[in-house]
Amino acid sequence: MKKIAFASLLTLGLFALPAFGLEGKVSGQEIPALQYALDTVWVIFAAVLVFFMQAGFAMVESGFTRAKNASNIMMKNMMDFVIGSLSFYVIGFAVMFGNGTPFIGLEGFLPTAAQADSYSSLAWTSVPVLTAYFFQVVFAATAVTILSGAAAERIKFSTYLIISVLVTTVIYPVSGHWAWGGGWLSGLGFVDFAGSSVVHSVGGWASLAVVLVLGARLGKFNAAGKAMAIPGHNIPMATLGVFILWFGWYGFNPGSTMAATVNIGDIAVTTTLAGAAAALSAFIFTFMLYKRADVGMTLNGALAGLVGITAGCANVSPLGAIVIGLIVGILVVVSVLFFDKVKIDDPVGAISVHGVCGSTGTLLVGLFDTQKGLLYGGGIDMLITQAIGVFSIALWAFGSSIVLFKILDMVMGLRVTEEEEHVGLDYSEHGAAAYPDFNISSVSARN
Amino acid sequence: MKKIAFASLLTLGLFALPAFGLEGKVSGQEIPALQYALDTVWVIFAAVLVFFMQAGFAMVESGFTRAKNASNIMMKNMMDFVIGSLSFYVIGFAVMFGNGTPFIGLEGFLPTAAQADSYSSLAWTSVPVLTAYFFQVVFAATAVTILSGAAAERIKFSTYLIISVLVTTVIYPVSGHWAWGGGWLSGLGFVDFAGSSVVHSVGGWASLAVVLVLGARLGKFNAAGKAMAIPGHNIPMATLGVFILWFGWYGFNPGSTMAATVNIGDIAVTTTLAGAAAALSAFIFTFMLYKRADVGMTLNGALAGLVGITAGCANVSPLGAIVIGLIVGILVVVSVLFFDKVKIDDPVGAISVHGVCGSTGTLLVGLFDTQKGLLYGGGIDMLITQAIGVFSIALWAFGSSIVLFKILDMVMGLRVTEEEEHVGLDYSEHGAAAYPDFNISSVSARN
Amino acid sequence: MKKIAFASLLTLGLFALPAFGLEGKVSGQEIPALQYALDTVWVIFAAVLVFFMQAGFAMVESGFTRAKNASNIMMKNMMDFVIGSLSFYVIGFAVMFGNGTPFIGLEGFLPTAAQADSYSSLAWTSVPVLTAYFFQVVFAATAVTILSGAAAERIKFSTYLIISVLVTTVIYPVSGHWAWGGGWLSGLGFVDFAGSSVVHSVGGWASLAVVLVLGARLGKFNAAGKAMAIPGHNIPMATLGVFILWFGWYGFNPGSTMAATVNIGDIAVTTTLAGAAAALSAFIFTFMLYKRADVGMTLNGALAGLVGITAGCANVSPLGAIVIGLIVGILVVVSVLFFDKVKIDDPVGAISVHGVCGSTGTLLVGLFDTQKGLLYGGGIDMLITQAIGVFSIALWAFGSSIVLFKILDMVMGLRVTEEEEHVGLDYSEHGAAAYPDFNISSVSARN
Amino acid sequence: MKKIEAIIKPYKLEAVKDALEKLDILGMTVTEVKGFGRQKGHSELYRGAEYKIDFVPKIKIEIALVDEDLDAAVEAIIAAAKTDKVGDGKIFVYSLEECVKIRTGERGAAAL
Amino acid sequence: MKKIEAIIKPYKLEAVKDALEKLDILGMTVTEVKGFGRQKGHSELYRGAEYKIDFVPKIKIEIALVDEDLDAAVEAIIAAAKTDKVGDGKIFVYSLEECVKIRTGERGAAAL
Amino acid sequence: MKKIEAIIKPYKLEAVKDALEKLDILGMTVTEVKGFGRQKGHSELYRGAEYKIDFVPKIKIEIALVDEDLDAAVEAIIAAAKTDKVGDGKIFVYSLEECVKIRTGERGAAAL
Ligand SMILES: Nc1ncnc2c1ncn2[C@@H]1O[C@H](COP(=O)(O)OP(=O)(O)O)[C@@H](O)[C@H]1O
Ligand SMILES: Nc1ncnc2c1ncn2[C@@H]1O[C@H](COP(=O)(O)OP(=O)(O)O)[C@@H](O)[C@H]1O
Ligand SMILES: Nc1ncnc2c1ncn2[C@@H]1O[C@H](COP(=O)(O)OP(=O)(O)O)[C@@H](O)[C@H]1O
Repeated sequence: MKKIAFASLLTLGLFALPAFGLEGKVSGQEIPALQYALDTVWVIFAAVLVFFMQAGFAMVESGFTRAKNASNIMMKNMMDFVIGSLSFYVIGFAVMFGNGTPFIGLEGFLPTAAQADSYSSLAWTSVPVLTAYFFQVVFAATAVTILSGAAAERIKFSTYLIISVLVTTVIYPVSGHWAWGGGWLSGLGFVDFAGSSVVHSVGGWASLAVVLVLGARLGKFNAAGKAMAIPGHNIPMATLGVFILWFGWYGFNPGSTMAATVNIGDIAVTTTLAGAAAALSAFIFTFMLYKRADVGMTLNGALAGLVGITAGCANVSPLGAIVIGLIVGILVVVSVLFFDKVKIDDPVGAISVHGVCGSTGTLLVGLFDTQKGLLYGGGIDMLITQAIGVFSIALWAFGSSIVLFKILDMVMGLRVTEEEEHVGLDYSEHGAAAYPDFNISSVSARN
Repeated sequence: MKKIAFASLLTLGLFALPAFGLEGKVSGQEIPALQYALDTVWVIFAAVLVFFMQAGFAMVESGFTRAKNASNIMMKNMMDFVIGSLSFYVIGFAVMFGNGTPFIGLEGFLPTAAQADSYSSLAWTSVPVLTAYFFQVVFAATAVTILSGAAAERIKFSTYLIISVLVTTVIYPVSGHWAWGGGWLSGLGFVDFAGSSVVHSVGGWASLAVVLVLGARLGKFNAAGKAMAIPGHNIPMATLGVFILWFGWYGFNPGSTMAATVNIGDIAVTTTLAGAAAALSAFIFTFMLYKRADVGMTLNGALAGLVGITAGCANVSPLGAIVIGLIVGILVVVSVLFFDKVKIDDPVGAISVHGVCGSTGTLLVGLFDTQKGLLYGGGIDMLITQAIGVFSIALWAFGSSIVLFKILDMVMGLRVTEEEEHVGLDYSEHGAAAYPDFNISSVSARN
Repeated sequence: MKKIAFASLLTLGLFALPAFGLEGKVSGQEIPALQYALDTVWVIFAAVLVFFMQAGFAMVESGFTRAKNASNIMMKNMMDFVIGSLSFYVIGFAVMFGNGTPFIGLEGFLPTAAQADSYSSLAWTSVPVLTAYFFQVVFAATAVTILSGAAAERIKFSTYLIISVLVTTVIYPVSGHWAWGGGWLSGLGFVDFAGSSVVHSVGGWASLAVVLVLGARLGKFNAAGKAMAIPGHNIPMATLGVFILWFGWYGFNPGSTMAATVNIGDIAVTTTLAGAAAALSAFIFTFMLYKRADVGMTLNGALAGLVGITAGCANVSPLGAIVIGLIVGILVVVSVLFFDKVKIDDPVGAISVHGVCGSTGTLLVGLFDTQKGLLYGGGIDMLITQAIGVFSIALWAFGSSIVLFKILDMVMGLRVTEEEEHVGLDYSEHGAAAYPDFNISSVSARN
Repeated sequence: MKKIEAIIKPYKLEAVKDALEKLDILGMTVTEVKGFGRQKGHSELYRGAEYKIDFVPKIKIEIALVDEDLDAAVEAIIAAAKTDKVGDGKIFVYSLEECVKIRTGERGAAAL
Repeated sequence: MKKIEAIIKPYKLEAVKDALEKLDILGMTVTEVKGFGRQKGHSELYRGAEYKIDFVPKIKIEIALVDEDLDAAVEAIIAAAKTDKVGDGKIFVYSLEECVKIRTGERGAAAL
Repeated sequence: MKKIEAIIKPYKLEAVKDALEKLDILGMTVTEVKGFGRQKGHSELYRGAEYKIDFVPKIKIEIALVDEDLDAAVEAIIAAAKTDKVGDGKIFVYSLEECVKIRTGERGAAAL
């Protein structure tokens, strides 16, 4: 525990000054140094919260699927961070933020403090290069971990690890470069403050690709093609996961200032209100449909609201946030029902929450931006820019994913065998049950 | 990720200065701006921790009740935050902190940055209006979520949602206005630094009201009127909940400075020591009574200590905190046994922990305040003021609650049917089991 | 909520100045005050994260052991913090950081703000005394809670409580004094930045002692002496625990600056990369051995990496961190298999993770320190110093523990009866099952 | 000797056990089972998809007893378990050829 | 009256239940059991230590029926549960002396 | 053919299974049950309130076998399951009318 202060070294100098009769003189360097220190503290706080979202995703995905696959999903969420943090360090960060073409970053692999000049797209933030990497890597991990839920209960573990590499080195960083890394989209004025599109929709549309290549779980659709419910094995765990994700979102959104700015509290508020409004509208909407307070849909609603506000959290008013939330809360329910209808099996609703609501939320900034949004008299321009961004990112994420995953499927196989799926991935991939002391039931009964 | 700095805009100005030959001159604005930024970062950090307490309450309450109601309780904790954050935004924040009479706030509904003047009771903190709302809304959510545990396993979900609205717009903010919003209690010098009374006892005494209107769970008292144990279904989950709550308390108490002040570490220490001392005294006391290390009582003890120190955390010494903890740790056990005796069925001990120990902790500040406390030679005055505050808040919380809940009971019904209670609220309210893959047992057996 | 600002009081003074025509004059005190405030905020943030590691340890240890002991382990982790925080307050902090001899601290019991002079070993950090205590107490709690896992499923609860007192007043603080409290090791230039040895290896080697005194769990070794698997009852819970620990490590390592310094982001990055690399190497190594993606070993790998980088997190490069991670990730697997082989029953791998990898990680700083490490041309000196530190700390921790625990065993008994072990500690020590609504199985079956 | 197998509603276990204790029948074995019968399961909802749950939780009580106790035991079970609602359950009676008490090796009625 | 006890693979329960419903057999009791037989368990791995799992999850279906229905029911179960792989299970038939419907007190075939 | 139903202490399952395997009895079905008998449950404590737990976890082993194997099997179970403490359990023997192997359709002793 040795202290290598940056602000304090300067203030020590300051303390020394009085001895030279210079009391009260400030060298003009202390304040920026302090501001940088504060920015760094803030960004690390935020990044650490976002890191914890890995646990949240793991809980939600595991809770919403069956007991026989519970360890497997936890392990996928652990390993995609493990692999993602390494491959984003070696390659992804440079592809996303490094100087290069408008389409891809080409320098700054294996970032170190000395390389600050390789990332001119990050010059606007005062935090050191590795702090920026730390904040960014947890976002990359979010993007990849979204796929884990969509592919749950049937994807081969080894192939999933390769997918983690692909998402964090190619799929996510390339469109990320367009919007945040100084690429062609940032030039257009595209607004995606904290990543409804750049992070969430990329994860969501890549999820659609993985689900299409994988196909539905055994038993998800009956002979008549009707969607069967495959209830999640631990709803309290899934709910805890949503609380953890919501908690982490206070790093995701306010932290995307990457500086201790005046508006971080405002962003926390838009984030809160949109999440709440969406949970509420999803709740009411399903209640009207089914006369039941559906837990799963309400939880998806909350996440949809948080995803939906992520793009505009710094640009919309609290009331705008509420309206955005109300919209995506209903949308996510419609979307989940739609994908069930068209026989696309997404066990946790990842495509709906992150893809559909991520893209929609980004679009809605074009309406609700208090400066340039259509509803605030800003005209249609911003909406068009948002649409361009949303569609190009979605196209890239889905297109590159489906090509890469198809190739993976041919080369090493994407899906476990029927037998393995039947037994459950905990045994077939990891050789151990998640809950060996409990009697796991194959017969549901209710009073 | 665009930066709208408040301190940094100024420091950029500063950087520009040298060009004009003014090196080293400080405009006199940077330091307050930095201080505000730091205060805001601190308050957001604290608020985010307090937000996470929602998850903690959900775990404790769910873990301490039966598997057949596990999803329902998680969902109540999710929805009371969802509803509470919206209704506190629209109404509650103004009622609590808005300018008005000594009894109620009357302006500042739908807070925005522009309305700072409507909340003169918050003028002492440097953080922006919405940051203040963010910090306060998580406190309001705490107050309401306390009821969820007391009412567990038998309250109608729809009615609970209405209760969430009532608590966050009327019950909590009115007495909150008295003490923290510039009302009559703040004038008296009543000390409740972080809300033992304002937050916890309000939740606790409203819990007593809801329990009285609801009645006991089926099977809680046998024919002879003796209290039967209804064991919680997941003690590790409840324990995790207590860890999460304790974690969150480091936002609750130190964060109530609403500024990065010199004493935040001291507050963290009094909080720690009181929680620990109370867990220890509850543990030893039940061990002496029963020769068993009762997990539930010890956990309640820890929470009682945290609740008990909340009022005085910034005003008592570390040793004072330990003594307060030791007292409330025993008190909470006595109180739980007392409510069982008088046939008031509080499944998780909410009335004892938050009501009894919240009120007691606030009173004890009158003894242990290092400036004005009786034991520190400050005379009896403070104790009297504390008593006035404690009783008026308790009276309001219990009185307004029992009236409102009685009306609700008559209008829409507060309790589920016997059949629904029997089946469990997960199925009857939400149509799905919490743990469908597990065999839930109706027969307890032990080697 | 009354504000006792330290920086702000000064800035209020500043605001007043213009009235006297002194606009822009800075008294030379505001900046250090702000820096202290920022340091304090940072340290509290970090300490709170480390506190949460208690929950992480509880989850990992409970998840990796059987359902019949689940409450007991949660309760041990709760109570060791409860007891540890009190006894470290009364005694341990003074023994570790108080002025005294090179071997032990002798002043500063019951720390208060007034006693700052008693801890000259902490003069380098600007944070107030009680803030320093708060940061340090969560480290002490980490050291003791490590034993809980090693001793799981067979240790007497009452004796464990005494052990918590011994670890936090004697075993941990004494060697802590040597390295961090101004003792003989700090003089040598021994580097253990955040405590691979001072915290983790002390916990690990004390764990070895407790396991040797306790003996193996019934059924762990068969008649032929072969190690039997005793599968953990809740692998998702254990994985959540690892996520929580990893999350907390961002307080443990970067927070050990005890100031908001320039390198906190760099430390977060070395921490991340080492944890990831070790999880990956443990994963690959076990996969090569068994053709299975072993969840438990991979989780141990992640923890091993985090433990291993703790000593050098501020002194090695990102690539150095990756290499350290890769090494300890393999080492932890070998070590777990080794202890099984030699019939030392450590249910969660505590000795391997914290003892073996903690000591090794500290040694490796002598190779990878970018200033003085052997591989960076710094010669052999640092490696020798590290070896001296590692071995003297391990010797003290193991030696003092085995003596004290042997005495405890003779005086009050360390182990429960066979009957109690059979029934499970939840019933025999606490009189209640962890999961009373679930059918706990005694027969494992798999499709 | 006979074996009674009674399928009852779970919350009736306590009452049935007490009724049998009154007859001095002090041994029984209980299994948690799932029943399919006239009392139908339910259609439920999960994330917008309906699913049918066909089974109902039941308790199976097995009692070995001497022939003389049979009728009284059956009557006692009926009296205690009856709610007059569908799903009250069934009592099945089998002939029991032999019974051995493991602890003592005793056989027949003495082993019960 | 007879009692059939069929031990089957868990995922065959649905098919067997449907087959029996087609025969108008509308009552049965299901228990989750663990089987030991020709279909062996597995060796598994936990933290580097191997452990043997000897048992296989099975479903036990119990059906009380009149003698006339016996053969059809047995055939139906065989047809529905058969996969031709080891572990398909067994059907056991016992004589059932008496049956009582708790709700009505009816006895014998009327109680089924 | 006979069916043996043995109620034993859970931790004796391994020993009983091994003992039966030695007799070349290679099929059995195991159920986790809860017993009520001379071995009483316990009074426990939860948050200061006492509660009585009447039942004790037991394992039920069912074995279908040919008449000749009966005595040896019973003896083997007794030997393996006996602890001389209350709660060791019971062995019940029933007549088994028919046995069918689902996989092959074989009946009788051949199906065991
Ligand atoms: N023929 C049968 N064979 C085995 N078990 C049966 C049979 N009929 C009913 N049962 C069991 O009895 C329970 C109650 O039967 P049900 O038809 O629902 O109601 P009731 O007993 O009132 O007619 C069922 O859930 C099932 O477990
Ligand atoms: N003799 C027996 N007594 C009781 N149950 C048996 C017996 N033999 C087999 N079983 C049950 O039938 C199941 C299937 O038997 P198994 O020998 O695995 O396959 P198969 O029926 O194809 O020969 C076993 O898991 C066990 O539950
Ligand atoms: N009459 C009975 N009918 C059915 N099961 C019985 C009967 N008597 C005992 N059992 C079962 O046998 C188990 C052991 O019996 P118990 O009376 O406790 O001990 P012991 O076998 O030593 O006399 C009980 O838990 C119960 O499951």
